[in-house]
Amino acid sequence: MLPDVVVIGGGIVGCACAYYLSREGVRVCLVEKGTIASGTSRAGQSHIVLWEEPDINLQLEKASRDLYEELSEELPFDIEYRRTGSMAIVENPADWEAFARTVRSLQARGLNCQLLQNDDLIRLEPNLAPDLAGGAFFPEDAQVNPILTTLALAQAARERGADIRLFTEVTGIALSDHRVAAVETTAGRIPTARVVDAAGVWSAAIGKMVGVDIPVIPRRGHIIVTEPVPENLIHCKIILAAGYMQTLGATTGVALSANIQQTRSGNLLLGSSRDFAGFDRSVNPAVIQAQAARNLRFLPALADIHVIRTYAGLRPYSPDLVPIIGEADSVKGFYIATGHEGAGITMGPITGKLISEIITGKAPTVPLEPLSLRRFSQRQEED
Amino acid sequence: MRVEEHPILGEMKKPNVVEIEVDGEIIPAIEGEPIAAALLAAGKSIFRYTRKRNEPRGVFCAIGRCTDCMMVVDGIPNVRTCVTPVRAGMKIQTQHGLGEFGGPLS
Amino acid sequence: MTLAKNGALSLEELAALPGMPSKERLAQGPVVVIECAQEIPCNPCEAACPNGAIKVGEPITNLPVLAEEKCTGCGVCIAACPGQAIFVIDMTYSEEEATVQLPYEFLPLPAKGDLVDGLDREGQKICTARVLRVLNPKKFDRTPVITIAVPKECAMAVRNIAIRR
Amino acid sequence: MSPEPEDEVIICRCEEVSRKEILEAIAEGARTVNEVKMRTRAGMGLCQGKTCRRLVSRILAEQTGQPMGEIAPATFRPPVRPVPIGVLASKDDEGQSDAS
Amino acid sequence: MRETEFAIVGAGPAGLSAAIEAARAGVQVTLIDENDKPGGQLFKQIHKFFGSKEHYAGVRGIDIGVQLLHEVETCGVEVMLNAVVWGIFADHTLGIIHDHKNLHLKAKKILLATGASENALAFPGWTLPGVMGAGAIQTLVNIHRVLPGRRVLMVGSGNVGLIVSYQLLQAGAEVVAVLEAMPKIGGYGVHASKLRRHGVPILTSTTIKEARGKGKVEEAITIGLDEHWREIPGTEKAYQVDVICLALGLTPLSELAWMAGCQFDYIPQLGGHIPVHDANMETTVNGIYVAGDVSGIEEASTAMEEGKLAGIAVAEALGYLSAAEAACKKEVVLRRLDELRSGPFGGVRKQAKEQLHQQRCSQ
Repeated sequence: MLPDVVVIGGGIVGCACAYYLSREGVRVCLVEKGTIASGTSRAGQSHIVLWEEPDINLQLEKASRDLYEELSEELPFDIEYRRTGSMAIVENPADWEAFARTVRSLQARGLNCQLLQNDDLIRLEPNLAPDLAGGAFFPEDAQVNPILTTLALAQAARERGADIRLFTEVTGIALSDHRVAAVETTAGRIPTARVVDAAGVWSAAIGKMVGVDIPVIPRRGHIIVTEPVPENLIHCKIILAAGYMQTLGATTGVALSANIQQTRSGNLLLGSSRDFAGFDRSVNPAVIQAQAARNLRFLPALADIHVIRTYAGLRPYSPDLVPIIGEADSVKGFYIATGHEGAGITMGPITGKLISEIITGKAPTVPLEPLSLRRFSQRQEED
Repeated sequence: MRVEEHPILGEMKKPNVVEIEVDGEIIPAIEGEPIAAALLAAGKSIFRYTRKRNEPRGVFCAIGRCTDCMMVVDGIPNVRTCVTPVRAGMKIQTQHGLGEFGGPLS
Repeated sequence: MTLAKNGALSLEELAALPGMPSKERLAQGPVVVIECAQEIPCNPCEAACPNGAIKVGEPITNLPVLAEEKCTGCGVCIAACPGQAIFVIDMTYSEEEATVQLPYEFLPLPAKGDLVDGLDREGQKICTARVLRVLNPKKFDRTPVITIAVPKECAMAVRNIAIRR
Repeated sequence: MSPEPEDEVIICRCEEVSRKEILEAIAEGARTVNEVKMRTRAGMGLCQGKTCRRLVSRILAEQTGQPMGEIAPATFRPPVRPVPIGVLASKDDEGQSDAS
Repeated sequence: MRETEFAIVGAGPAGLSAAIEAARAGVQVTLIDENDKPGGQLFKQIHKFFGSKEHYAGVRGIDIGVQLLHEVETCGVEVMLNAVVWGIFADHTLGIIHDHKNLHLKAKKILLATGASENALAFPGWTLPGVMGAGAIQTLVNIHRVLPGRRVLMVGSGNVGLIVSYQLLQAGAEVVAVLEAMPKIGGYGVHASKLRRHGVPILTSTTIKEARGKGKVEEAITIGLDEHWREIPGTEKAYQVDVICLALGLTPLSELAWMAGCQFDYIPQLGGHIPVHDANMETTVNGIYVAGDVSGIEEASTAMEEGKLAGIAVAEALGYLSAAEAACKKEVVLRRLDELRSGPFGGVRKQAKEQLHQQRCSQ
């Protein structure tokens, strides 16, 4: 039987699309050039946080976090979801006022969060450096194992009839009268009227196959993994330096920020760096060194803990830091779900849900206009 | 058990014997030898208990690759005792699971 | 029992080796027995012999060939063999006894005059042996060579000793 | 100690992953060492798979009929030995770090 | 960032030999090793080596080690000890942990001479204290002079299993048996004979079934195998032992070569996945060389020759040797390697090596 939809990409976004589509009875075929979660989805951290600007991102994050509550119950195996809360910390007193303003504006928009002065912070996390300016706690944030989540979504989709083909690379997309007609792969041709481009950092290359210009480029990020450590090192399992937000906007050099997370297995994942290095996934030892030092600045107790692996992954960067979700205007049946940068794990489920809503003609959970590809060409016209 | 005499290696050179503390007990050790060698020489074979199954582990590879011989050394867990040299006065503890940090974390 | 199966050369395997002296040569006085049965890359025995009695040649995996007429039984090759596969047998030692020279890298070393157990190729005690000489010069590089006297019928079987406690 | 059933045998000593868990991962579709690793954590412990990676390949070969040579080893990541963060973060006195 | 002309990772027989050869030609060499003493496994090898005079035949590994160290010292090689190469990165850069510092060393050429790691066998009870690798025993007994037990069962009859068993006897332990799953002894007959003369049984078609004990190994259960390596019920035997030693062969320690992006080929005769390399020991990544066990499991004597080849090739590539000088030197080394790789044991490896070289050339 021919698939109604071919999903390209076996990362969290592709697998979420396959899952939500097959839940609606849509016949899905997912093609992946490697194995499930072999790209960006396995190379990040574990957070589901709800404080990324702008407003549309907050909406996506909120909706996705709610979906995680359901997924942790309905997926076929444990995805290590837990509501840990997250903590933002501010290093310098000079930055405190601006940070406090941001937090108050989030509160004003209904986000549950509280400011922490230095002594509150140290009472909650005694191992943090004593000289930090303060921080904020976001009690509704959560954590998940991204690899297990992606695998579980794929497994659940398969159980609902999705056909998942690994080691199958897309080589072309055949059109007929500006409509999708088939997907060409290294394992043969798959006739279909609809394609979802969930190829992450490779989504622009897929877009090119049908003449759609997707402004997504890879952005490299390094992660440091430590040995498992006792739970009492940090109580809140997600601690990010507030400077993290600024690093998102940096476009040159290597932007660094402390980002400390403890997974359910006890290991610490230390982020984060951002730089543009094309498709180079190799580890830069100087970045690892600086990143280790940056995290140590906030949590001096890390000094004697052993690092057991480091890696770099590529995140699909979209120029305005908002994902691109929706059907292309110029090619009927070509749907895009990409550009999540570092928020792919957070926003994966809602992206899958939105794609399924678009394809099945249901009312979208989140407004689609701010997510459309068209916003980039409109902006150019305005300029 | 020490190999004092050996047909090829000859007699042991006079070692610099120091004391180390293992789970509260003082044992002699040779300065600079791996902690693991000192413990085996003193007849200790269990170095840690695992996190999930609580099973005993000891020396397996002896060259710092397998990480089975990890113990808490001077308050730091997960120290590979087979490649960590003995210094006088070291405090060594059998590691249980992930171990406890003896430093700022306790 | 064979070398490949349990680590001890059988009599048939031994008989086929180019390093075995003939019965006639054995009857004439001390001579080496080279129990080297596999083509491994190794030739220090050839270099060690002052009389050119052992030939390996090219390639060095050749089995050592004994030119029995050239061998004086001096025993220099015993400690030189990394495989400890060379022995010197003297069937003419006395009426009842023969001597065996063998490498022995263990402690304690026996002393001249000690009675020790004579062991065969499988470590079984087959006779009592009397230690005649213990040589351990620097050039043997910690492979002492022990000379023992054993009953003649055991000379081709005894290849190790065990110290009695 | 009573004999353990064969499948309870530990394969990954660091993460205490049993043969049974690896067989389950293969039954769920894992075909590469990396996939087994992602599902079971075999090879994700302190030694980074130095002891178990070959054992896992062997089980994969035996279960899936793939020849050993076609089973790609897991991805290798630095550091090749555990390194304390304080040391990793330190700078070489003689050389200049070129980050940022 | 520090710089050097030629960085060698691993100061075992291959690394030392390469360092000497290159430094003598004038190359600036940095030799890096994670241990506090160079020599790699040589200082565990207290037995006399095979080969010919040029291969140090008849000399004990420990003494070859001393000799090589002396040569390294006299020819101006920079030796970094207690230095862990934690990664290999872009532009021939090594990350090195040395003296509690993280430093980066950029080299024009890099030789990976990282050796091998021991293979394991998973059986019930194999995680009990007292089950150890043969290399572990050798390290403890011959370097640190500590016997981890009195009664030992050896699993594996390759040269390592046989030699380590003999060395255990020399150190005063009892070896209750040597097991071999194959119907034939794996290692050299002469090594097996040395053990047999001491009454150590070598049991072919037999494997370990289980290790038992409370807190540590107290008993080993063995079982016979049929010609298809299936266990034969009823052939179980129990041995009271306190150490079970695993000597099941080696796998190249090739993490750095994988990280560097070298191409690999699976060659079971050489121990598994091997970095493809040419007759100069250069891998598919320009300027990265391999030698010794990491380029295929052989012996210390072949490792030394391969190290020399790499050293000569690097000196040539950096302009310290003319093509003619290098060719002349290589010819001598290649002839010796040929000698070491002949006969029923070495011939298989020779073929496998040639297969690898051809692959490299065809690329």
